[in-house]
Amino acid sequence: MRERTPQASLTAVLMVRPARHTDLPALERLAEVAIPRLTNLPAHRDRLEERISRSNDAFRREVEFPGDEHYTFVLEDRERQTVVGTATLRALAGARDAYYTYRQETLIHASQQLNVRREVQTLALSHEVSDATLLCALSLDPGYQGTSAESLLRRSRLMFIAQYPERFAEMLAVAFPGFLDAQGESPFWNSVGRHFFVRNYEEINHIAGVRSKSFIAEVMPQFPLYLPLLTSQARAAIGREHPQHERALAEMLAEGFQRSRHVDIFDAGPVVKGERFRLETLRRASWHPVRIRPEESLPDTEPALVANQKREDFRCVVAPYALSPTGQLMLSPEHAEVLGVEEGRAILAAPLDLPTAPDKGEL
Amino acid sequence: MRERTPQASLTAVLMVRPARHTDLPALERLAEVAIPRLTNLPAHRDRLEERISRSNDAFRREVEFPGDEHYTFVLEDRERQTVVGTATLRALAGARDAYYTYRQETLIHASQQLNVRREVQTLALSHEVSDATLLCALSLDPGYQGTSAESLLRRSRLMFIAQYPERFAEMLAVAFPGFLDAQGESPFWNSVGRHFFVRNYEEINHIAGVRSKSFIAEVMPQFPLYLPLLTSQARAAIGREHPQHERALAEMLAEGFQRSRHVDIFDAGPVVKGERFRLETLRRASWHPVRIRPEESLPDTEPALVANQKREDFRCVVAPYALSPTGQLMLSPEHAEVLGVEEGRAILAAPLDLPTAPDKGEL
Amino acid sequence: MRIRPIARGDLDGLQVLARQTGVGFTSLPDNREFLARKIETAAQAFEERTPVDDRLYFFVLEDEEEGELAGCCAIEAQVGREIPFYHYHLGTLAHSSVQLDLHRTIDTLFLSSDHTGNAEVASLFLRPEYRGVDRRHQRNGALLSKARWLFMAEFRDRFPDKVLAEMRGVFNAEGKSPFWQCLGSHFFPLDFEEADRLTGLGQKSFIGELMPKFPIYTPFLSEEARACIGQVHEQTRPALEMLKKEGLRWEGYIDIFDGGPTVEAYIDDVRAIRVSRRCQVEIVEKSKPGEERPSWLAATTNMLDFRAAWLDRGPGDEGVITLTEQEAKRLNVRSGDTLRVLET
Amino acid sequence: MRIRPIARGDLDGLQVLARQTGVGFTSLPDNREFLARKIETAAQAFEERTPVDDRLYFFVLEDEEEGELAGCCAIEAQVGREIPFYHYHLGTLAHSSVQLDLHRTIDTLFLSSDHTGNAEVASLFLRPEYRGVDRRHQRNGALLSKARWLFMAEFRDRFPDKVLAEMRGVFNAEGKSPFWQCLGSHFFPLDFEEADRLTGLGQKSFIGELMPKFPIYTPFLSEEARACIGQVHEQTRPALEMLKKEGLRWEGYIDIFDGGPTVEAYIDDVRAIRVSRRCQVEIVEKSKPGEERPSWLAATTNMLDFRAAWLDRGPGDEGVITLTEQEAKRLNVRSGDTLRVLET
Repeated sequence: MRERTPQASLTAVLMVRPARHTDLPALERLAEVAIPRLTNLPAHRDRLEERISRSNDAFRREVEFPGDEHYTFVLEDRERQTVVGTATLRALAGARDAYYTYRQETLIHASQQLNVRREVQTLALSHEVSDATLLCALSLDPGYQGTSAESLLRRSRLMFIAQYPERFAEMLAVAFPGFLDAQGESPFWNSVGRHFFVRNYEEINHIAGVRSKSFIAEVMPQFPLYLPLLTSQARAAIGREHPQHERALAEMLAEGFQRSRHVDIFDAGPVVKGERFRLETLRRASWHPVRIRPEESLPDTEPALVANQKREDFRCVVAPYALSPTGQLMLSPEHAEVLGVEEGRAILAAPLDLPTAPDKGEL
Repeated sequence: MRERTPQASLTAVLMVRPARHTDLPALERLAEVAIPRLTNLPAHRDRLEERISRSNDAFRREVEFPGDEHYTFVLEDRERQTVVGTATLRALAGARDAYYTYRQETLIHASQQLNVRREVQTLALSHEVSDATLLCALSLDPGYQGTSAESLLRRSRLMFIAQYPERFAEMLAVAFPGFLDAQGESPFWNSVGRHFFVRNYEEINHIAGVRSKSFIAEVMPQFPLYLPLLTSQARAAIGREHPQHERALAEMLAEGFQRSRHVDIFDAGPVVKGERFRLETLRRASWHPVRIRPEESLPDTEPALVANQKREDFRCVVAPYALSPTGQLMLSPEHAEVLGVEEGRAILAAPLDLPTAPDKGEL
Repeated sequence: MRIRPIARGDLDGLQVLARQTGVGFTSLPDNREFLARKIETAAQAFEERTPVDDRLYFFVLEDEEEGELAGCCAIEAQVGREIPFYHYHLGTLAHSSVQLDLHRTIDTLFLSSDHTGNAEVASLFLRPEYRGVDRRHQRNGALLSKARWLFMAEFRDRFPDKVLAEMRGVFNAEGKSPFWQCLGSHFFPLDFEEADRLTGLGQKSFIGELMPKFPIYTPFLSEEARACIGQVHEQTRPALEMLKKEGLRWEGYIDIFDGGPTVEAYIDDVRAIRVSRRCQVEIVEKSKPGEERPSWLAATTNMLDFRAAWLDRGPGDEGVITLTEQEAKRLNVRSGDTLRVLET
Repeated sequence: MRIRPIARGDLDGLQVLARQTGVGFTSLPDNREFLARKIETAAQAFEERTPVDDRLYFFVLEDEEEGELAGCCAIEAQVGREIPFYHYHLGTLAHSSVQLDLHRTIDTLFLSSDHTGNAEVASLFLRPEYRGVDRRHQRNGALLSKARWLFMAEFRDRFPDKVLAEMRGVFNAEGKSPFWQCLGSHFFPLDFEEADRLTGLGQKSFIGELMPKFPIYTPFLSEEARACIGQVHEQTRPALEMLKKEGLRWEGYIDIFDGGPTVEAYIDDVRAIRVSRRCQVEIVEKSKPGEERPSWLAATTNMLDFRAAWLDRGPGDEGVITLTEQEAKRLNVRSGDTLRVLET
């Protein structure tokens, strides 16, 4: 299981907030350290600058239903005064351009003559995931990986969704980077996309990041692909996450996401989906009035994700889930300051620990 | 709204129970009066006899997960000592043969050159609904249509599912007969299937009923059909129920079913789907100990579906939802007798009236 | 040696052939009942008692001296009328994107029944005893192959616009079809031989039932399988060459199972049909010696009594061909009869 | 009247042609810059300065007496190399079920780029002034059409195996294409004329982007639209007949927009290419009078200096053709030069 450094996590050192223009250098660095490189977080200054502007606009805009808003968050280490992580919420995965995936399908070939029935697997281009809210573009400094900082960064987005449900779809989706071999090659791309695009995975991923993935999808061949004709390496990569993202996937499954029939069109990485009402963070998040107490007087409790009730000044931290008998959440003065809340204001809290759920397979 | 004859409905005259071999003549008659004729209830003695045997076997068999069981129920008018309705539950729509539907899909045709993006609708053969439990083959004597007898017959199946959840899928589906014109012709079949099979709707429906629908589906052309190329009459029929089934569809939507992307391959009738936990009958059904009281002493209350806790001797009736202060359900001696329950035994009850829900469109 | 329609008395002789054909010649199983049915079908075709679309004209090569059958060949008047007829068509799809500076084509196999209604030349078999070096001068193989063109030329109105011939595909050193291994084996729950056997018997509804129906992008096939597309078995090369000389061409259609080519032509374009002509028979006691290796093919013009054989000379300028008594007997013609001849 | 390669000085003349072509002749828009580029491309092709695959050989029909251009025609060496080339292929799918006693075929339109790499004869236009009854004896239309075969015969190695020609499809009394109305209009957000215009300009990536990519079962098309499949516009019938006589055939490929047929042939099978032959020029002061209506086509054998014109006589048995001074001047040949001739 996950290692955790409770000292770090329960103090008010780490905080998630909306990205700002001054975060640009940090985002560039994070785009570069992502393993593997993320299509939706290209290490390209102009694109990142656009991303921040677009995010500012999303946080600022009055929104009644999900549209083409992209909300980009950063994780700030206040002690080191550095941004050490970022993650994005796309209100609708395919608001402007369709969001394409390969959908795993089963055809039945039945022969009356031979009295047999065979199932034949195919991959068909699909844009069904377009209608979901997408959690994407997460990159975290290696030093923080595997700590509660990672959960904070990943799930603070759910805390935001919990507060602004009208801004997001009922269905949430996360696309995990797909399996790459030791040489950083995608066996799936090498057996599929490469035939059509004569470019290696890195190149196409770069083009997709800087331009758009959907316009590539739109020139992809339109007939379903027969799985038995792919290389065994490619077949094995379908729905398989990048080794570096195993833990992240496990956390999202524990959260209540389920594997879907959809995989990434480039590397066949898994797309997990979850209806909001099925997700632990959203189910278990509840509002509490704040009570500020000296840190040393707080009881020793389980940690929680705690978020303030603000949009442009959204903050989310990990703090002890210290409830008073009357249901107030007791925060240290430092946590209260970071969250920008005063005594008596409502804050949203959800347990940091998730029940361990088995990987239930396909949705 | 529905007319109801409370005298009839709240007395113990009408009862749903498993079909028996002696019901064969009644089933034949019901198959013949169904409007329109139902593919899955062919007026064919041998098929109906098989159906009863199969159902007996399903009720009798010990089952741990849904398989190829078909449970056939009948509605008996005890006063007239006649079977006046029937309905079936297929534990898995596609257990033996795949259950095919046309799935409505949207393709995106985007042109960079012209800077346009068009959505193109298609219908693609699908067997996804195979995994759902299917509520089907409902036929009711015209004299009882529109009374609570209809709700009793239709929803007693949900009461059965509530008791034996392990025998059924999480997802339930109902396929409603599709739109036919005044001449009894299916505009959808005439524009689609007829091109391929050179048979009219009635003929193919008969063949499908007596043989199997899936083997016809398996020889249907495999490429998706472009909606713009169908006649406007055929397009208008997609997802449209037969006029005689409007009320039934409305009831199932109120129950919590939702329209899906799937339609029937012959007549494009709508397939509605609902996860069990979303359905009113299942959500609101609860167990109560029985208390037998003289009919005249029962309070005047809302009607309920009441089912006993038996499998082969399953019974479901409409009775007053008369709860004692301690949560016992008060039944008249006659109701208790029909249900075959004694004082103190548990019975399952759910309100007969459903909240009126708007047609929310596609799932 | 002469070609004639198979006759109802040929059952024993046909069974001898069927026993010798062996693997890969699936239309002639060693099954007496099946063969008897085949003979009856063919006999009725030559008697013109069956509809013109349904006919199978089945010929035998007869060693009239030994009184035995040396080989066979057939023409199916119209394929795909009774039983679906499938090919893969090797087509090309453009794959281009201005923005990606991409401009290519992708080869794609499309399931097709485009040849429904074409004529087919098929079932050519020559017993090994009749094809050795010492038999080369008899040109028996060419006789079997080409006699069909004379038949089609003479009875042109019984045939459609196009004719095709299916050629056996490539097999590797282990006797396996790489094309089948890469494609068909994933979809058919039987081995190649069994699939081929059923097809030969005309029991092929399983193909339509189990074939992948969406197009196959050839880059997904193994290199070895791609190399089989439209290529023939080594032993089939001479037969292919003979057909190509007549003008049959590969237009991208291949066998579903082994990827072998189907060659085709408009019947009126087939060289032998185009250049064959009629002439009058004159029987002489002794004709002047012709070439050693016969280069003229002659056939009668009566369907029931169709005969074809090699001659070592052609007609003179006046359109008269002289035959010896023996030759006339072989062809069953008399002076004044008409023959259709072809210089090869 | 003679055919020659377009030259850099022809811009004004070409623009006159472009102005007259009108609707439906989209490859020659009245756009001076476009035309200048076209001339330059063609000039470089004839100079053999561009790769053999990329060449557009663009010819003009010159009234050398009036000094003006009367028409034009072109050969594209290989289509689909720079810009994707799409057709629908009318294929057949078997649809059968033993149990349902069903045995039929369904016609289906498959999107295809099968002709990628073929040569195309195109862009034939003759000014109205040159095609009236009083001009019939000049056979200008036939000259434009057939001169290309002589060019291809002479420079055979610059061309691939096959050649095609796209024929305009059927339009109804209102000038609308029923095929487009039934199919294309649902997928393209522009009208037929605009779609056709963009295609003519080579700006056709929108076709691949917006076309229905799954096959179209033709029974879903209206009867009127189905009736257009592979049929030509009334005015195109003579052109189609001329190509058919040369052996071009419709093999099931149709235009995406109007359903008109694409006819095609193996270049070596084209009658004019097969039967054309070379002969020697002998210039005489006065040749003996030939037929009134010229039936011999003659062309020079030098690419840059290619000329083609009608002659009223053919070569003699010795393979020598006599030309008058005027004829020799028209063809720009001297005694002893070689001409390729074709009897039509």
